[in-house]
Amino acid sequence: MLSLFLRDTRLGLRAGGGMLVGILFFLAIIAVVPFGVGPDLKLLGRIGPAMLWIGALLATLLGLDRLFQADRDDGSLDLLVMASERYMLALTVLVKCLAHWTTSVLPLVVASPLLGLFMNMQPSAIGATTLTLLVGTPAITLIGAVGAAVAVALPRGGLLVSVIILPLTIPVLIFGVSAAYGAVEDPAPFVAPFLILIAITLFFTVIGPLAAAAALKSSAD
Amino acid sequence: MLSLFLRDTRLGLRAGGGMLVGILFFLAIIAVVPFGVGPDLKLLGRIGPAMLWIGALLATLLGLDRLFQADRDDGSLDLLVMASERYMLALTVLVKCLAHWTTSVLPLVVASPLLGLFMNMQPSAIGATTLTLLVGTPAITLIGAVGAAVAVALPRGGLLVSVIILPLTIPVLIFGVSAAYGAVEDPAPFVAPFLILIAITLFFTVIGPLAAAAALKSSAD
Amino acid sequence: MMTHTGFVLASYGASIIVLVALVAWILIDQRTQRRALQELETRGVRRRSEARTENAS
Amino acid sequence: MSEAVSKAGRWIDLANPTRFINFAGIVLPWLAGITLLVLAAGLWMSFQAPDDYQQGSTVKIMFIHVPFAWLSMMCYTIMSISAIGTLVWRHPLADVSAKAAAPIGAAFTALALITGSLWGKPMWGTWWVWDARLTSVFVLFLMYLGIIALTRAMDDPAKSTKATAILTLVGFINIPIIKFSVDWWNTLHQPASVIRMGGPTIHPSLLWPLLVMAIGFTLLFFTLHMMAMRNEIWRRRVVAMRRIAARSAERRGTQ
Amino acid sequence: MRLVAENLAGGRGGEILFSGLNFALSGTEALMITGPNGAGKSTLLRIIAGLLEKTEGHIRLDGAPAGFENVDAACHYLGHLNAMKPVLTVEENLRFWQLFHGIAHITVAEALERVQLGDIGHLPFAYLSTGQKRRASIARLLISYRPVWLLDEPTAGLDKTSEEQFAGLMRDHLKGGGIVIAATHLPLGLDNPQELVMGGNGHVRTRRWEARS
Amino acid sequence: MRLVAENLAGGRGGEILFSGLNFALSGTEALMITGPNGAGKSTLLRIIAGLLEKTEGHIRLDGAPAGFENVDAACHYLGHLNAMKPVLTVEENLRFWQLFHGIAHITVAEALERVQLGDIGHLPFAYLSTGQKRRASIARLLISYRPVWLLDEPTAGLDKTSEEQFAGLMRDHLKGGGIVIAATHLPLGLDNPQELVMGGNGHVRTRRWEARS
Ligand code: HEM
Ligand SMILES: Nc1ncnc2c1ncn2[C@@H]1O[C@H](COP(=O)(O)OP(=O)(O)OP(=O)(O)O)[C@@H](O)[C@H]1O
Ligand SMILES: Nc1ncnc2c1ncn2[C@@H]1O[C@H](COP(=O)(O)OP(=O)(O)OP(=O)(O)O)[C@@H](O)[C@H]1O
Ligand SMILES: [Mg+2]
Ligand SMILES: [Mg+2]
Repeated sequence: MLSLFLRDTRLGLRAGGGMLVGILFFLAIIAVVPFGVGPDLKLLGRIGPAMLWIGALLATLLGLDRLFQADRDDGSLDLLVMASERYMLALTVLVKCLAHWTTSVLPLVVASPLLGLFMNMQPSAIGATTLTLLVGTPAITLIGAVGAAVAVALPRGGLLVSVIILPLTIPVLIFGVSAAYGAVEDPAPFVAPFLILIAITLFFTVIGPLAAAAALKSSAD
Repeated sequence: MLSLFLRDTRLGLRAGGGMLVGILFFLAIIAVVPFGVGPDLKLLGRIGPAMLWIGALLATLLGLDRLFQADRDDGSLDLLVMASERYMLALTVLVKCLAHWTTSVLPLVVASPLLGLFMNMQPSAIGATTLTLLVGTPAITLIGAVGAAVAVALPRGGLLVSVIILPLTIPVLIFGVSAAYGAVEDPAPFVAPFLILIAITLFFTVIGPLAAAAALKSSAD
Repeated sequence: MMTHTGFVLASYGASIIVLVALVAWILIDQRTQRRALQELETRGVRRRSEARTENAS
Repeated sequence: MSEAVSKAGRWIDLANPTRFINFAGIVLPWLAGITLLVLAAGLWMSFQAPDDYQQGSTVKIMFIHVPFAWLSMMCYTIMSISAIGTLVWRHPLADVSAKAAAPIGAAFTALALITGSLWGKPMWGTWWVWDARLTSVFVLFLMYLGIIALTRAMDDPAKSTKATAILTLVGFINIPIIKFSVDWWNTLHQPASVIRMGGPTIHPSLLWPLLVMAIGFTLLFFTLHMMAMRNEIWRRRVVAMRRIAARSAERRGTQ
Repeated sequence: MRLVAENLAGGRGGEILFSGLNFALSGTEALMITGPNGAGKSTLLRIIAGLLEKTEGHIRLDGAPAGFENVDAACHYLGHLNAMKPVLTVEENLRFWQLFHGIAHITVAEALERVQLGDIGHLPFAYLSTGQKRRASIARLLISYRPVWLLDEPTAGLDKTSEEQFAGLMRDHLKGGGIVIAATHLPLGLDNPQELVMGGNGHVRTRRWEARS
Repeated sequence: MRLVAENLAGGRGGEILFSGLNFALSGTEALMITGPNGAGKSTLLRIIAGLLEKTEGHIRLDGAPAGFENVDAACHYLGHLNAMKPVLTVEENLRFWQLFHGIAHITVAEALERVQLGDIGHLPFAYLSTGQKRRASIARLLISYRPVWLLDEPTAGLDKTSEEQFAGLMRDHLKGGGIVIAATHLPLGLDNPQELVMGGNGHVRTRRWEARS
């Protein structure tokens, strides 16, 4: 399994622009949101966490549709499915998700403190947002994997994957953002939504790969 | 050339599940924003144009990296390049970009007034944003096409060039958004950034296909 | 302030338009499928399960 | 496999597609007739109904808004039950039912949104707010469209069946959220006044037309659903027969 | 070890392509599936590999070596596609499959040697010629052990020499007690394989292979 | 019409694969390029098609029909890949190429008839079997006219009958004054083609084709 992880990260780094595009999204948000909010630095700081979360959500979607499609196009998917006796297919899916997350989402999480500075966020808000991103984005990848597996039978699932999964990612976004705010604003709690976020991620760590594996099994033809 | 345009739009529509999916995708993106920043209507109205532009950026980038890769993988690209005696290759590129724009970006432009309503934007802001999107997004597609062509040519070194090319989309974004705000807020000008936006689009309409064609020519192997 | 007839009419109008479109779409679809079936049957194409169901019923 | 068939044979016989089509052929004219009658009565009653002292004539919107809102949820519930039928019993009609219901549900949801917006402008002063009720209905609309897109995207229905069923079931969480959003979060929207514990709180002069309209639209839903299911069965037959035609033709070609 | 298929039926898109198929192969035996285009050869192979649902029937492996009780797990599948990533080098690709499949047999370098790609392992897979690509995929069969090989037109694109070498590899595998099932239009150079002729109209017939022109 | 190559040299990644290659084909003549895997057959075809830079030499078309003065524009190229979109139906794919290439020759339906895919045109390309896919690509050569056909292992995956039918199509094209250049490992069933044997070590030699075992 480690070999699969290594292969996929290597592919992600060598060929894909996933990492880059994620950061591009952050750049775009920083470049564009201040226009709307105006020179009001306080307001900017306030909506900062939400903006970072939205950017991360959108960036995660990019390239997710090719998660299995690429393997299907060159025939690897057949072999991965056939190996399900040795490794549960769900485990294979999980490892692939992990590789995708490491190459295209992790850089973005790492970059988020810097962006927080640009958005004039308080240090505590920056820390909280980074933490929630770290904990929450895997859930998005895992939900996306289900969409990608469903759409793999389509030659170019692109938009469809995003459309299917966006409504399902909304809870992650809600709890991620509210935890990030909870760390800054006094009445709002931090721990409760953060724990829920962890719970969501854990839930999808189990359910996502299982559902995706089922979809992949039935898609092979 | 019309045939190429028709084929590519058909591919875009059929594979993604149709125009419906395009519009649905933007609806979903826009629905995600209030969950992040909260239901504050005034704030939503203010960041509305910025969000629409970011959504447009995402929609344009989705699938753009496969613009030529898909044709290369199935061998069509060879035939397109060979036909450069009949049709200038740059023209072929332009037509492909147009098809991509029509299937994945035009639905957003068409739906943006509706989304504007959901975001509680003023009518003038809605009009201005739609207009700037209509004028500005083609430039993003064309810039992206250069990146896609380079990535096809240099499967391993492509990342580096994308790093240089993709950030070029940020100026488009900035001028687009500032023109959209210029139409609403008093001190900000509308005409100047709008003209710059048009100029950028025209510039890339000429340069983009030429550069992409050059990259494709040298990529064939 | 109490009369908002415009809104009432608009909502009834919109409902009628959408519902009529829905019904029309279903009817058109029905005609298309019926025609296609008839055309195939006149060409002598049969479903594989047809023989079975006919025997059973 | 064959034992399963013989055991479940009776069930499948009762609900096999051919039977269903025969059944629909008999029932549909009656159902459609009754639907028209009830809807006409409902319309007449709603125009007779008095204006509300708070909401003025806009209360007439209620007679369509509320049934549409209810039906949007009911239709999704039916699709979820069908999804269970697909996943557990692998019944072919269950898939047909879910696929046929989706566009109808989407239409009703769109109408609930439109009429709600048209009611919101005079009552709340805005077309749209992002409160829990409205947002969750909007998400329901997106789910419908997503399901439609998924079922249309694959030309081989067998491929999308399971995936669509799973997606439908996952999306079902949204239904209780819609229903109880007014109780869980404070929103602009009316709390439940008809279907609630302790009986309706709405004045009978408004309640009766509302109920008749609701029954009428429910009947309309079932009529359309049955027609759409029949269309879907026919469509699948046409596809299957086209394939067979193509295959036999090719065989003639190669030999 | 015996691979037994009983009353197998399979199809595509709801339509039956073949039915009532029976065959039994013991270790050291090979089966060649022949027939016109579109007869269902690839479909049959994918059904054996567990990649497609069978419409009817059973496939089982009797007396399989430990760890290979399940048919899927006992099979190497070489399809039309090579299952290699173009950006990775040949060696990287093969090493990945070796680690992933487990049960290492011979080393990657040795396997490359056997398919005459000894000095080409460091090139990205995209740089190989068609025949070289196919040979690299054949090397994948050698680096991890599996008793059953399922081959779909394995020699397409190979030159005469490589074809003979590949026949040698298959013979070695058979000698070691393995089973080979191959769908092909070309003679594969095996000694005395069973042949399964798929008619393209649901007819299937088994016979011994005789050298054809 | 004469296709002339003079002192042609070509390579990959800076390495010369062949040099000093000369041949001349007049209309009705065919050239078969043979040689081991990796010898440079595909490379040579791609150079003729203008898809790769040649290292040295010239290729020209003398006395070409009007509109085909440029070598690229006079060629149909059938590579390893089929250049068809899996989601579109066979007919949609072919109709696109006909419109795009221009100079329509026979209709799509007729072409499908000739490659025995007459009633399969409405299926998505992804649904075809390997050989059917190849035949659909062969139909692409027929629907638009080009005097020169460049074929890279055209019969890979075809069954015996289709192979013969394809030989017939090539003979028709030659009879009509066309030129065929094919890289192949299998005999193509042409009457008296020139043969170009690429050695795999830079050696190239031309001879008349003789039936091989
Ligand atoms: C786009 C906006 C709106 C949406 C999406 C919407 C949605 C819904 C839904 C889903 C229900 C069914 C609730 C249930 O069964 O518990 C409902 C019921 C109802 N809505 Fe709306 N609504 C909207 C706007 C409005 C407005 C503006 C009003 C009036 C001022 C209104 C008044 C009502 C009433 C009176 C009911 C019946 C409640 C009951 O008796 O249970 N709605 N709406
Ligand atoms: N993915 C698919 N979906 C639907 N039908 C398919 C699919 N793949 C193949 N078919 C159909 O199934 C039949 C058998 O295909 P298969 O690939 O098994 O043939 P084959 O015997 O391998 O032919 P070939 O010699 O050309 O490889 C063909 O008629 C084909 O049209
Ligand atoms: N894209 C590429 N980049 C770099 N080198 C390549 C590329 N494609 C092929 N080569 C190398 O060029 C040489 C010739 O390849 P070519 O594809 O022309 O061989 P071929 O004669 O067609 O062989 P085959 O019979 O296997 O098709 C090979 O050694 C191969 O490794
Ligand atoms: Mg095959
Ligand atoms: Mg070659």
